[in-house]
This record gives sequence, structure tokens and C-alpha cells, in this order.
Amino acid sequence: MTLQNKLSKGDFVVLAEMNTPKGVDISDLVTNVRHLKSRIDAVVIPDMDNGVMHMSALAGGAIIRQQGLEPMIHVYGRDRNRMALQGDMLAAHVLGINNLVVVQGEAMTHGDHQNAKPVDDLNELDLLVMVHSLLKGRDLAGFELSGKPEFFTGCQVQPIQDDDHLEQEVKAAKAKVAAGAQYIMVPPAFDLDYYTQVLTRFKSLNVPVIATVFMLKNVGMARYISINDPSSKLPESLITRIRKSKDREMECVTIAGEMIKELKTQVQGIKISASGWEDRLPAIMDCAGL
Amino acid sequence: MKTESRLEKVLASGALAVTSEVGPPRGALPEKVRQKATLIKDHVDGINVTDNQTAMVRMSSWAAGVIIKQMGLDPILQMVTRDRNRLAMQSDIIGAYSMGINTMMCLSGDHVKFGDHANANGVFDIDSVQLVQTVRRMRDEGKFQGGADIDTPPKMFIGAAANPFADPFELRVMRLAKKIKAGADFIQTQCIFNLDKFEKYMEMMCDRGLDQQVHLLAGITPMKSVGMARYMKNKVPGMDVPDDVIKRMAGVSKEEQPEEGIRIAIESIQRLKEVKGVHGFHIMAIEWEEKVPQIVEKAGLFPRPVL
Amino acid sequence: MITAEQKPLKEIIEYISPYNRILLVGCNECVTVCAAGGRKEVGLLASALHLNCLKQGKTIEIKELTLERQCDPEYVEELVSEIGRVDAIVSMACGCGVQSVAARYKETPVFPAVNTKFMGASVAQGIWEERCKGCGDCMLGITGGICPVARCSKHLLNGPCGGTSYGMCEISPDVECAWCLIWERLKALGMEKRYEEIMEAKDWRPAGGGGPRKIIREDLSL
Amino acid sequence: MQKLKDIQQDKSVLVIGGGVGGIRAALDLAESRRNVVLIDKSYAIGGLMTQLDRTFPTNNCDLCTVSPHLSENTRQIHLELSPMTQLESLTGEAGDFKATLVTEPRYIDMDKCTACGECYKQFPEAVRFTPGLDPRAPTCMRYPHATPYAFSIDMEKVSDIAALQKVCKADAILPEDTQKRTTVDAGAVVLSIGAELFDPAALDNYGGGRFDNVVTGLEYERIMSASGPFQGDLVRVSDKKRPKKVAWIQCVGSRGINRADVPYCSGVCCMYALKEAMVTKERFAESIETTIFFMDMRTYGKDYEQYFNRAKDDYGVRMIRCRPHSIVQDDETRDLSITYTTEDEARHKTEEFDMVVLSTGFRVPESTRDLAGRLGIELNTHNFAETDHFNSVKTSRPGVYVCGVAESPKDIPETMVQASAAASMAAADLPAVMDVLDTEEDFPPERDITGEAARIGVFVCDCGLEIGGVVDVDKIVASVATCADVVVSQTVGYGCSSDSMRVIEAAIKTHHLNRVVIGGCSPRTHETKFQDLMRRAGLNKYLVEIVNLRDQNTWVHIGQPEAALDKAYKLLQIGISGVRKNRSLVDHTLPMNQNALVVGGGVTGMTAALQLAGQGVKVYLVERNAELGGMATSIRRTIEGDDVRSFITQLVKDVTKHKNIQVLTRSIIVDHSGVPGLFKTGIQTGLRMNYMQLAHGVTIFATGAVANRPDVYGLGTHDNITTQLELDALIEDDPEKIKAMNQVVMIQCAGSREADNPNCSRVCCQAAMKNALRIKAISPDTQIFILYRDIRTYGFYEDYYKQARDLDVKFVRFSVDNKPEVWIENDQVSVFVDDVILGRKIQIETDYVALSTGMVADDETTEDLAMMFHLPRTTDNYFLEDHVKLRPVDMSVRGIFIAGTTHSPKTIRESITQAYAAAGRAQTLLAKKEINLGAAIAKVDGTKCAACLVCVRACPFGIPFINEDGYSQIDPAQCQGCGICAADCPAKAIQLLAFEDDQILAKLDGLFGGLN
Amino acid sequence: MENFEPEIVAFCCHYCAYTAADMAGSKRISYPPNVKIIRVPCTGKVDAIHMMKAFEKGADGVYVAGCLEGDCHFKNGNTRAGYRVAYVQKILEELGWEKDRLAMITMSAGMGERFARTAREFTEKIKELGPSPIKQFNTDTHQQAAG
Repeated sequence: MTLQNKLSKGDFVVLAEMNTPKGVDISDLVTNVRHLKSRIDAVVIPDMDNGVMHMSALAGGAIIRQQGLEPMIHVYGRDRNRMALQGDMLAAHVLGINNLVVVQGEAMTHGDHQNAKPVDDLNELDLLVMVHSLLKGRDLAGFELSGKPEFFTGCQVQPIQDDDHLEQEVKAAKAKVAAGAQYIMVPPAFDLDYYTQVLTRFKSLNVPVIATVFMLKNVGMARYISINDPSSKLPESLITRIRKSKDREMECVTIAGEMIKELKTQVQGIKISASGWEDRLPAIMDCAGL
Repeated sequence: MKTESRLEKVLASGALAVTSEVGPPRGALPEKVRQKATLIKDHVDGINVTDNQTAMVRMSSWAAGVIIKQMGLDPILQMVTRDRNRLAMQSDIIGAYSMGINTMMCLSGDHVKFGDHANANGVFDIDSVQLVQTVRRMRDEGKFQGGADIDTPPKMFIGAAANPFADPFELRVMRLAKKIKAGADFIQTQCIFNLDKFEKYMEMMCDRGLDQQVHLLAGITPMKSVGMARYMKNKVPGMDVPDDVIKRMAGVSKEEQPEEGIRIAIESIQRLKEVKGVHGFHIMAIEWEEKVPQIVEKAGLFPRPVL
Repeated sequence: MITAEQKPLKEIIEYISPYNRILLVGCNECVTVCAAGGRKEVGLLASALHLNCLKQGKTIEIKELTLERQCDPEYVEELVSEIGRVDAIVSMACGCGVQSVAARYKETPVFPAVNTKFMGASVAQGIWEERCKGCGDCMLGITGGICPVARCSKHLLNGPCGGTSYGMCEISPDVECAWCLIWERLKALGMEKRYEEIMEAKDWRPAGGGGPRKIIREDLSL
Repeated sequence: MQKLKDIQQDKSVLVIGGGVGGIRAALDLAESRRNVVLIDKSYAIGGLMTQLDRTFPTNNCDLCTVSPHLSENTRQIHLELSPMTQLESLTGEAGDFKATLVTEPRYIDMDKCTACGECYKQFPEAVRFTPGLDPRAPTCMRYPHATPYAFSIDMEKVSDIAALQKVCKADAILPEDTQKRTTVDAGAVVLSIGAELFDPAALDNYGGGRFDNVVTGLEYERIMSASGPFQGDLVRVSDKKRPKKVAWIQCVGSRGINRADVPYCSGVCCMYALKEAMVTKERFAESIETTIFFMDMRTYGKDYEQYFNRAKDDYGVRMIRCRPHSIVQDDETRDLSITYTTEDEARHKTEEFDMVVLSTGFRVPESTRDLAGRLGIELNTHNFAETDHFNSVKTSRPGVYVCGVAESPKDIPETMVQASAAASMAAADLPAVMDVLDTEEDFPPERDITGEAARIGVFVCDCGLEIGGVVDVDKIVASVATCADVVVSQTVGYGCSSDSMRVIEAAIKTHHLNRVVIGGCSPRTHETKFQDLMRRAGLNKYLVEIVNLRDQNTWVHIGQPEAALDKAYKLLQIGISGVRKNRSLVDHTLPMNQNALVVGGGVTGMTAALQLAGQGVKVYLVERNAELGGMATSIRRTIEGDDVRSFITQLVKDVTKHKNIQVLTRSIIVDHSGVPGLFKTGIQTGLRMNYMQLAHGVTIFATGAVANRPDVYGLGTHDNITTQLELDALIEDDPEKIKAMNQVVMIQCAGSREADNPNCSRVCCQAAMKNALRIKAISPDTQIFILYRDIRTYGFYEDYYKQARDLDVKFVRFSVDNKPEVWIENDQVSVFVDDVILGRKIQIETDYVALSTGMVADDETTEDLAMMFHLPRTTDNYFLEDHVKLRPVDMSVRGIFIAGTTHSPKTIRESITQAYAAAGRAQTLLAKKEINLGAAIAKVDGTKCAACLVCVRACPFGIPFINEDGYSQIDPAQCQGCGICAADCPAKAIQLLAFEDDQILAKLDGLFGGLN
Repeated sequence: MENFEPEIVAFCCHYCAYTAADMAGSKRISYPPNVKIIRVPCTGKVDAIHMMKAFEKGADGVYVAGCLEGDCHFKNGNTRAGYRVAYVQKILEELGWEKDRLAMITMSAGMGERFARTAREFTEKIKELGPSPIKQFNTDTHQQAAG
């Protein structure tokens, strides 16, 4: 059954986020996928996250497809104009990539090519319109396509900074759903009560909501997030917990597992982001009882 | 009445029961047993006959028990699982019963390491809970442990031991419950010096309603000297002798210490009489049997009821 | 694994005193790991035996060999070429290994060089503790993963005796009370209820009460 | 001796001064494949440190720690050592200097001299190089294993030249030797000439130089030293009896108290006095009473305060805060009495001592001024080299750098830091290193000897008469000739001379030898030399065995020629039997990754990154904050008056625009793997914490410390109770507010030197002086009180202390058990303090309280990193370097370096110096294309391994692991070669190559061959 | 046994004891020639078997000389060697040998004097103990044969 079928049937889905390599050695990616194959429903492939140059998500998606798993790739307008994007979408369909997430694309200020020029031809809504148009067999210039692609397309919410921002995002998400987004991905937060509240707001939009669980790796990372990312709502007690544990890495795995366990009942799907530590995904899923 | 046991009858009457004990001699002279039993015969409802106490070889407890029985007294046969397997124990039980012994205590026994045959192999085929269960099934179901029928089942009034002071404390009442569930009719406790802790234990016991299911006899040991008190505190596993008791013993001259020990024992009995769930006392006057009458009398437990 | 420790040298020396050509056989399994009979211990024992003989002005021939496993006939077979050339075999394997060698080479006396101790686990480098009695009817599932048969001095199955103090066994303050450990574990697992069930008298037949034990896997035995 | 190489056509760095600093700088440069000329005016290098007995804070004996450094230089291809040489002039400019050098005649051919000592025995007055036993002149004694290992002759004292020449069997005496003048094309110059120690004879009150039992600190070191006048026995000079009561007097000649004093603090004397007192008790007798008379206890270095506490509390060293007036000697007993007054008692006291040690400090000799003139560098008011305010090794003349005590008084670790920093700066002035093959690769291909029967050649050196004079070498050679497999057995005159080496090389070829035994001196000093010989002869370098017939035989059995002969024979048997089992081994090498990871984007990290990037190294600079700058951004001005902000702004600009630096802000390290030279580190970067892996060859940690904000003296409860940092900003931003203040109180050691934070924060005393002087400059009438425990204005900071006193800043001392109290009443802040000297409590109503809170380690960060990188930390959570004395920036894991306040508290200037040092040390590794790990590594035979985990648990370095195939695996790149696993393996599955069991047993066979 | 000259093997670690021996040499401090050094990288490398084999092959005394406690170049090799020496001493005792024929000694690289003193003291001790039991037997039988 495809991801789309499962979500529309109301089944619970598990997605794992995996980055493409910075280089051409795909062995880690392939190994990680093989270890997870029977346990997840799709692999989410970001495209040059945070402005760090990687192999394109399109190729990553094709590799995942070769391994027999469903890929879901990020689409955004920072690096490509409408020509390149449409071309890539057509290629994606042909390569067997039918799941898309339309995202905003992060600024390049902290990436490894800070001097690159952002394109920003299309924004998120434009992209959804573009996908919608392709689905109908026309490109953005109105020309008819030979053969229509098929896509299951969702959108992503920005990290929620505060209550006002939450309202804005809910509004934006509503517009995106109206523009054709078929599911909503919500970025992670570490305070479960708070996260539940946030998720509830998006559930009211009547499309499947997918929550994100982000794996912490050590005290330094947790500390950084707690200081610099107010949207994370990372409580001090979590840092203390990691610091006090005997095996910190295992504790981080356990924390991620526990969060999944808690969220499982509230949403239609979970995306697990191990951020480069995909080899720990099986352990997280064990802890989560998945 | 489940049995003919005098102890059962005393307890059933609602009176506070008193038992004490006699250690069989390390030799074949029956007179020794009689002498010791005579010392306490009028002051107790049952006489425990210990089974190779502290893992030292002594006259077998059932033989000594028979001697006491022949004196017209009421022996309580102690049996430890350390030295015999289930066959030997069951055969001894029916043997003892056939000689008129109708009350027994089921124990696991001190480890052989402490005794005079440290090189012996501890049997421990079954444990004390399982022995209680075995005796109960022999009596109530008329069946041996292996399942075969007994043509005349031994009607034993079954006792078991409890140590409220060993670790872990929270497990102690549960373990008691287990023994009761297995079939214990009465319980004799380890020597009680820490009365506060014992009262807490009794509270926990009553909370579970166990006082309704079993007769508990509080263990009392008079101390001869401060040296003995210290020894029991430091050297005897599972013993809880609070510092103020030691201080009290040390506070009097050496000559007065035996008297002080007896005073403490009596005071303890008087305090514990009022504790809910305490149905009697088991006085263990180790090699000091002659003092038992004095304690019983001064504690107001004399005369013993006549049945 | 099976643990063992070397016998007093005096005893080994006595065994071999009538012989001049000795085959000293180690085993590369358990006894290697517990530093009782691996290649290194074989070397050390050979050296010690040499020293002893040299002291008496004798020389003996000691052939050192370490088998992969002495409890498997195929490995024991590797000794065959040496058998005619020695007067006695000293085995540094556990009792099983010694018997395997003795069973195969009936015409040559076989002596043990170690005392086989118990089935144990390494708790720290150089320290091994008994963990299993091989009772043939494992109850670890209901005792929180701690074995009362092997680790309670009285093999009690229904809880701690009255001799426990500060979590230690009455026989020694160095021995942990198995039942205290079990109880702590059951609590941690939220399985306190388990304790309240009376464990029936144990059937000791699988533990050897029914005579020497045997495992037959018919699917493998052909 | 190392041949003087023709390096004229290449640019070199000229290092002046062969003390530890000069040696470190020269070694760093040579290891970075830069040519170095190291000159020293003395006939042997080593400097002051070789005369010390044990060094603080480890209290280890120095010989063991220095000796590897001394012998290292003989192995360096890029290093030319020139003793007895001085600089005459320096012309040109940075990158293109011409240095003219003058070498005094040695009258000894260093290539021929074997240091046999014959000449010294017969002409002791004319021969220099002596382990010296003259108790009166301890400073002329030197480390017995001198480098170069050769004598020198004082020709003026030779009466009969012919007789002297005759004595030398090596024919090494050169009577016609003359002064030589050479020029060197130098790209840069490193000055490391140290300083002299103050001669207390200039003072008449302490009897220095006059009383037998009054010695200087250094003389005391010599007395305790194993190579000293009494062979390491502590005795009084007067009667050779063990003293029962020893006193130390601090600041003799320093801190401007007496007539002949200098104004600055010598920085090291407090620590060395503590060390000497502790070692006295530790090594000689607990009962020896030790007393230190001091003014301020200046234990400001890393963990030094704890050292001080140990001396006081554990060793019972008595501490008396006072300055004794005088010492009087009892002419009969030669006992000494000291008269002194303590601060709490006005009365004079007199106390008897057996020995008194004067803690004398550093003094710049006249010759330094001359040299500075020739170098064209400026000196400061104290005649030390004037250096840049933000770069302590940069002198006034571009291209000339200074390190060690020549810059300012300092201890050995700080000297080592500066030496590495100076080397790094100097290297940057040279053209970039070309990828030329190292000369050591110029060897013929190795012959494969597998399957060959052993053909052993035995060569016994008579070492002049050193060996031959005691035993009959020909007889030995003849007797071993009959040994199995010995094909050649012959005597060679001086085995290590080039002539003899050629003879051996020829014999190897002629007789088709495949194994060689050399009978001669110690393999410790000569193994490399003969290994090179083997390689020249086309054999593997592990096929030679050196038998120590000299140091461990003839030298110690001079009076027993027969026994020595027998022993020589047996030792050779050991060698022959052993070498038979030797195998060709390959040194393990790995390719170097040429990138560097610098963690921490503060001043230290940025400086290190820039320095490396400037040398063509690709640098990843990882910073967890959004901006670069670090802790220094909260400081406005240095004590020298420089603007810190503009300095940082420039630094950030330079770093950001540098093409070799990849700045990764908002980045956290999350994992780490690999081996030195091939590290891989995972980071989470950017606001969304994306994962990224960096490959690098070296790592520099510059993660800094954090400003301490302890909950003391009401900090945080009132606007006018702040730290020195806030005061620093206030002075800069709002001088009007300062002017309005009548009274300002500063409290030192706030939250430092106490039970929960036992060490000294080092920077606070100078910070207090800085702010006090700045306040006085703005508002001369503002009264300033500095409440202190010890004023620790080490080195030239003492000048600021003096200025503050001159400007009437009030200094009030308090003790840790009776600390000041801060009260706030109706918004008025008051400070109460017990004035020890006045003996009463005083109250100061103050406008402002500045607490000197110093800094504490960033526990959370260092803990995280320590776990990931397997690095040790100190008890107060700073990183712990590999060797606190000699390797202050290297971590125990090769390829990892630390700098700045992540090492210990320090000023910006000191942090920058360490940053250069770390960059320099990193350069020494990066200069190599591959890492040689030697051949002595443990190897597992998987078929024997029982996977018992013994090796896994036994390895002190945690290297072995059980691999996927189920047996132990030891990474040759990480194995340290101790062999502990091999000895413990119960399955005998591990062998330590080059020391295999059969080699050791074969040696035993050789020894007992006759018996078996 | 008046003129008994024992054969003594000293396993010396490269970093401390061997260097100390060289130091004794350069200071010309004499010690008995009976001591023959075998160099190892660390005393932690000295296997119990090496000590036993040394006796087996004919040594009258054996000692292992390493760095001072806490100064081992490899952290704890000397401590391990100390334990092994104690273990082998136990074996020797079981065999009826004098355990003092084997010893563990520590010193720093600079202690030439200590190296020499140790060598002297150990040689003296072995002289007191007499030849190794192996040789004693040889001599005894020799004397018996002669007598």
C-alpha cells in the first residue's frame, strides 16, 4: 500500500528523514535504508538543508526507490527557478518519486555556500499551484504536457515561535491546504504538552498531520537548541537527564523513543529525524515500540 | 479444631500463648532433655525442640520431642530443610505424629557454614514455605508431596518462623503472607529488641488482615550481658539490637546485667501484649531455661490456662 | 562459561611423578578465558614442572599443546600423533575435556591439572562469580533475571531467609543476598505480585536428580 | 655527530640559545620541515633546566623528561646544532636576513670524539664537559649526557699539546682549531637566551656566597640532584650532615625591596621554593622542618594553588608571611639564625636554621643588551625584550621573535608555549614548504631475506679504550666467531665513526649478511644510527641488535676485567641468539589529512585558525555562537591600554575573509572518530542543527572558559556590586559616573581559591590594577581599596602594582577564614573587613564594589568534548594537557591541541601566545605527509584468539576490540607498543612485534647457552 | 659455595630502568657483573612465562625493573608487572623454591646510583640463597659422586 493510501485510510505511518551524502559515496545511505526497510513507510529526503550543499534530493529519492522504499522529497524555490523545478518534478515522477513536501527553504547564511545567490522565483503557495497545474497536465506557462505526473503533496509548517506565530502558521497552512496540500508536517518541539497543543491546532484543518521527532545527540546540542531555538521548547530537565545518564547516547535514543511513544496516539504519522545518525534509527524505533 | 495440639487450643481460647524451647543434647543421654523440660513445664503451652540448631549435630529433634511427649508435656517439633530431603522429612513427620507429636515448626535452618560440619552439603531440596505447604497438604488433603495418598494423615498444627528485621524490610510481611498462604497456623518471630520497628511490622501485617489468619507469637530473648547484646547486634545475621538497648545493658554493673536483661524481656512482653496481632510469646532463653518461669510470672502470663 | 582454577602444583607433581614423557594439553575455550588452562597457563605449568624436576636433577619431556576444544572428539583426535610418544597426559581443560581425552586414549593415563569450579560470569577482569547451577528448568523469567538456585546459599525459592542483613547473605558479607537482588529487580520491573505466588517444590530431575543428563537433537544427530 | 649540512642555499630559522625554549622552538621548526640553525654560546645545550633536580608541579625528576628532547635533535635532518657560537650581526629584513655567526674553537673534532673521557681524566683542568662534583660551583655542572656528546678543550690551559693529542685514541684533538665565522641565510630569528639568576653575594644581609649553608635555590637543586655534588644526598655544605631545619627566603633580589633588587617579580620562585620544600620532605625525611618566608604567595599557574595547598596541608611546610631582616652565622656550628617580624606582631623574632635557601629570581645579564643591539631589537625598562601587546613573541624588529625568560620571567610550561609560538611565527616568515622528499627516504630498496638461513655479522667496537681498555676485544670477537650462524666477527675501532660504519656496510655486502650484532654503547643513543646503516646496506632496520658493552659493562666493571670479559661474551651471546629471531618489520604509516579543525571562535581560536590558514592549511573554525569573538568581547581594554574591541573586529574580519578558513558558526560537535591524522568529526550546524561531517588531520580546542559569577558578596543584588568586567565597561562608557564616586572597593579572589573552586584565576590581580589605575586616571580623588589575600602581579605586572601603591590605592589583606562582608542598608553599600595589619575591623562606605571573580571552566562543554574525544580533564574541569611541564599545548591523544582559557585561566595576550603555539604544534604534524607509527605494535593471531576480552580490558589505552569475526583486533595506528596485552593474553594469541616471545626466550637461551 | 657467582637476569624497561643502568655507566658506578639486562619496552611486557623460563634455563635470580609507581610510560605496566612477579613468586614457593630469587624493583631514569645499589643488593641476596635449586642438585650429586 502506498503512503497516500495508508494516510487516507487513517493508518499510522512512520517516516525517517535521511540526508543525501555530501559527495558521491551513497553506501551509508543504502545501508541505513536496508536496516529500516521493513520498519518504515517512507524516507524523507531534504534538499540541501540549511544551505549546505549535498547530492540533490531527486537523486536521493531515486536511490531510495531502487531500494524498494517510498521516497518523499523536499521541494522549494531557493535554489531553482520555475523552469528547473518543473523539469525536476517531471523527472521525479518518472523516477518513481511521487511524494513531495513543499517547504520554505532555509536561508543560506549559515550554510557552506554563503556567497551563493538565492533564486526565490516561487514561494510555497506558488509551488503548490505549480504541482497542481502539473497534475492537471499543464505547465505554468499553460502548455500541455505529454503525459500527466502523479504526486502526493504535503506542506510543512515553520517552527512555531510563539502563540501569535502559531495563529499565522495555522492560517498559512489553511491556505496551503486550499492550494492542494494533502498533509501537514509539523516541526519538532521537546515539551510534549506544548507540542500536543500545537498539533491539535493543525489537526483541525482536516488533513493528516505528521509530527516530527528530532534526536538530540549530546548535552552541547541540547543546550544549543534550548538557548537558540525558542520554538523547540526544550526543558532544562531534559538536559539534566542526558547529563546525569551513564550512557548519554543511549539516553538520547531513549528520549526520542519516548517522545514517539507519546505522540503516536495523537497524530497520523511521525517523521523521525536522526540528523546524520540514521544508524541509530532502529534503536529509537525499538525504544518507541514500533 | 484442626488438630489435637494444646497450642492450638490455647490460641483458640483467645488467651496469650507462651512457648519456649529446649535444645537437645550433643549426646545420647535422655535425662538432659527431661531436666531442661522440667524447668519450664508449668510455665509454657508448648516446648520447641530445636533441629540441629546453628548447624551443630545434636540429638534428633523428633527423638527429643518423643522424650518430652512421654513426660506428658507438649513438644513442638522443629524441622529444618537443610539436612533432609523431602522423603526423609515426610517420613519423620509421620513418625513423630505416630508418637503423639502434633505441633511442628517448619524452618529452612542456619547455613552449614556456621556449624561444626562446615564441609557438609546443605540439602535444601525444598524451602521452608514449601515444607509448610507439604505438611498442610499431608494434613488437609492426605497426600504426600509426590501426590500419593496417606492412609492416616498426620494432623500437625503448623508453625513457621518470621524475622521482621532482616532485609528487605518491606518484603517481610509479604513473606509472612506467603507462609500463611502456604498453610502456617502460627508464627514464631525472631528475637525482638527493636520494638518500634516490630510494631511497624505488626501494623503492616494487620493492614493486610493477616492477624486474622494466623497466630503470631512474639520472640523474646533475655540477654545475659552487654557482651551478648553486642554479639547479637554485630555477629548474628538478621538481628536488630538498637543502640539504646546496648546502652541500657552497659549502664549497669556486670553483676546486675543478667537482671537488667530479664527486666528488658519482661518490659518488652508487657508492651507487646497490647500490640494488635500478637497472640502470644515465644521465649528463647538460650542456655538459660531456668529463668523462663521468672519471666513468665513477672510478665503476668502465669498461671497458664488449664484446658 | 565453565570456570576452573589450577590445582595445587603439589598434586599435579604427584600425579606425574612416575612418568618421564608428559603431554600437557590446554583448551582454547572456557579455561582460556578464565585463565586456568589456555596456551599461556600450559606454558607456565610446563615451566613449573620443569623447574620441579630440574631441582631433583631429573629432566622430563613435556610436550605442550592446546586444542581448540577438548570436549569435542574431532579436536581430541588431534592428539593421536603424540599418544605413542608420551607416558601420561595432563589435561588443563574442565572435567568434560579431561574425560573426553581419557575416553579417547584409554591406554594412556590422563590427569586433571585444574579443578572445575562452576558456571560463572566475569564480573570484572580476573573475577568470576557463579551464576548458574544448570538445574535444567530455568526460572529466571519469574525471578527478575537473577537465579535463586545458583545465587542463594540455601537455594530458597520463596524469598530470603531471616539471615539477610544490609542486602548481604548470612554466610558472608561479601555475598549478595540473591533474594534482595530479585526483589529490587521485581520492584523495578513492577512485578512485585510475582513474589506473592508460592513457588512449588522444585522438580530436581532436570537438574540431575534423575541421573546423568543428556540432550538429544534428533534433527542434528544424524 | 650530525654533519654540518650545506643548507646555505635554503632559508633557515636562526634559533639563538639552546635551553629548553630554544630546543623546543628548533625541534618544532625542524619537525615542520623548516631548516634550523640552533646556536648556543656554551659547549653543550640544555640550559638551566638540566641543572634542576625535580620540576614542579609533577615533582618528577628532570633527567627523564628532558633527555628525549635532547637526544631528539640528533635525529633531525633539518636541524643544525652549533655550540660555542654567537651571533655577530644581523642584516636584511624579515624573510631575508643574513646572520653572521662566530664559532669559538672547540679543539675537538665532534665527528670523532666519543666522549670516552680519557682526555678529561688526564687533563682535567683543560677539558670542559664534566658532571662536576664541586659543591661550591654548582652552576657549572651540567647534565651528564650532554648534547653534543663531545668534550671541548680550553686551549689556554693546555701546556703540552702533543701529550693531550696522544691521549685521544680517536684522534679527535684539533690543536689548530680556530675561531670560525659563517653566515646564514635566515628567514627569521628566534631568541631564546633566557636570563641569569641573581647572585645574592650582592646583598650583605643574607650572607649569600659567604655562609656555607646559605645557598641559592639553584644550588639547593644541585645538592638534591642525583647528578649533583653529593650524588643526590641532601647534606649541608659545611659538615656534610643532613639538615634538620631548612628555611627559604622569597623575593631575594626581586620586587624592589632591597638595594640591589629589580622591581619586577620573577614569577617562578614561589613554586620552586614549594617544590624544594616538598621534595625535601618526600625524598629525605618527613621530619626535616621546612619554612618559607614570603610576602605574597604567587601560585597563579594551572593547578598551582592546589600544589601550594598540598605543601601546606599534606606536607606541613610552614609558611611565614614576612621578609626576614638578616641572617647571622654561628662561626662554630655554621648554623644560621634568621631575624624576622611577622605582620601581626611588631616584635623581632630570631630562629635557628641548619640551612637557608635564597629564592633568587631572574636577572638580565649585560650580554643580552649587547645581543639586542646586534639584533636591532628594543628592550623594555627591565632590559627584557620589548614585545607586541597582542603578541608576546613579536619583537620590535619584524622577523625576530623571542621566547622564554628573555621575554619576561616565566616557568618552563610558559616557556614551552612561547617557544612553540615563536617557532610558528618564524616558520611563517619562510617560504612555504615544498613537497620535497625527505632525505631519509634516500635509501636503497630493502633486500627480502625471507627463507634465507641466518648469516650474522658481529662487530665489536673497542670505543677507544672505553671497551677495549677493560676487555680484550679481539678475544671476544674470536670466541663468538664460532657461534652458530656467525659468518663474520670482527673488531671495529670506533663503531660509530663514519670510517667504521663504512667498514661494517661493506662487510654486510661482501658476506651477504642478513643480520647484524653491534657490540658497543647503549642502543638508547645509538640504535637509530645503526638502523640507518642497515638501511643503507639494503637491510631492514629491525635486523640489527645493539649489545651494550660499554655503558652496562666496561664502564661499570673497570676493576674486574675478567668478569667484564665473561659478561661481554654472554651479552654478545644474548645478542646473537636474539637477532637470529629478528624479522623484517615495516614501520606503520598512515596518510595525513591536511585539514585542521579549530573548535571555538574566540580570540584564541581565531588566532590559531589564521596562523594555520596563513600556512596554506584548510581550517574549519567551529563556533557555537552566532558570532565570532568569544569571551574577549566582554573586555574593553587591556592593562597595557589597548582597545580590545577594535582588535577583535579586525581579527573577525581577517578570519571571515580568509580563503582557507571555513567559518561554521552556530555549530555543535556531536561525534568524533578516526585516528590522529585521519579524524572525522560530526557537527550540527545552523539554526536548524543540520548534520555535517568534517575530515581533518589535527584538532585545536580553544573552547575557552566562562566568566565566574559566584553568589558571594551580594553580587547581583545591587547595581553597584559588580564584577571587574562590568567595571571595565563602565570606565570606558561612562567616565562621568566614575568621577562621581568617592570610594571604590575591589574584593579579590571572589569565588576563587576556595574549597569549591580551589585554584587561582590568575587574571584578577592585574585586572584590579588595570581598573584601579584607569579610575585614578579619570578621577584622582576617588579612593580605591583593594581587599586581597595575596597580590599576584607576576612578572612585569608588578610595575602596575607599584604604580597603584604610588597613587595611594589602599591595599588591605584579609584571610580566607575571615572574609570581608558586604552590607546594603538604605541602598548604601558598605564593606567590613578585618585589617590584619591594623588588627581591627574597618568599615568602608562605598559607591561601588567590584568583585574579582575570575573565570571557571566551561564544565558542560569540556565534559561533552572530553567524552567524545577521550580527553582527560583536571579536577576543576579544564582540559588536562599531555605533560603539564613539557607539552603544555599537546593533549595525550596525538593530533589534538589546546589553547587559551580552555587550558587554564589566562589573559588575552597569554591566550594568543598559546594559540600560536597550538598552531605551531599542529604544523609539526601537518608538515608530514604520513605518520610513522613505528613497528613495535601488538599483533593478534586470530586463529589462537579466544575472544576472552583480557586485552580489551588490560590495554591502558583502550585500543583492542573484538571484531566482527569474533577475535581481538588491535589498530596498529593506535597501538602504543607497551606489550601489556601480549603478556596478559591467556591464549598467547598476541605478539608485540620487535619484542616477540621467541625473541626474548632466544635471548635467555643465548645467555644460558652453556648450561642447556 | 664460597666462590659462587650467580647468574642474574634483569628485565628492564626501556624508559626507566634501562636508562638508569646507562646512567650508572656514565657515572662509572660499579655493580656486580652477575646482572645481565634484557631490554623490554615496558615491564608490562614481561610475561610470567619469561620469568619462569629464565629460571628453567639456569638463572639463579631474576628481577623485573621498571619505572617508579605512577611514572610508567604506559600508565600502569609496572603495576601489572608487580602483580605478575607476586604470582610467579607464589608458584616458586609451591615448588619449594625461595621466592626471593625473584623481585620487582622500580626506579626512575635518573637513578643510576639506585640501579647499581639494587644490582649489588640483589646479587648479595642471591649469593646468600646459593645457587638455583637446579644447580644445587647438580652440585650435590657431584659431591656425592666425588665422596
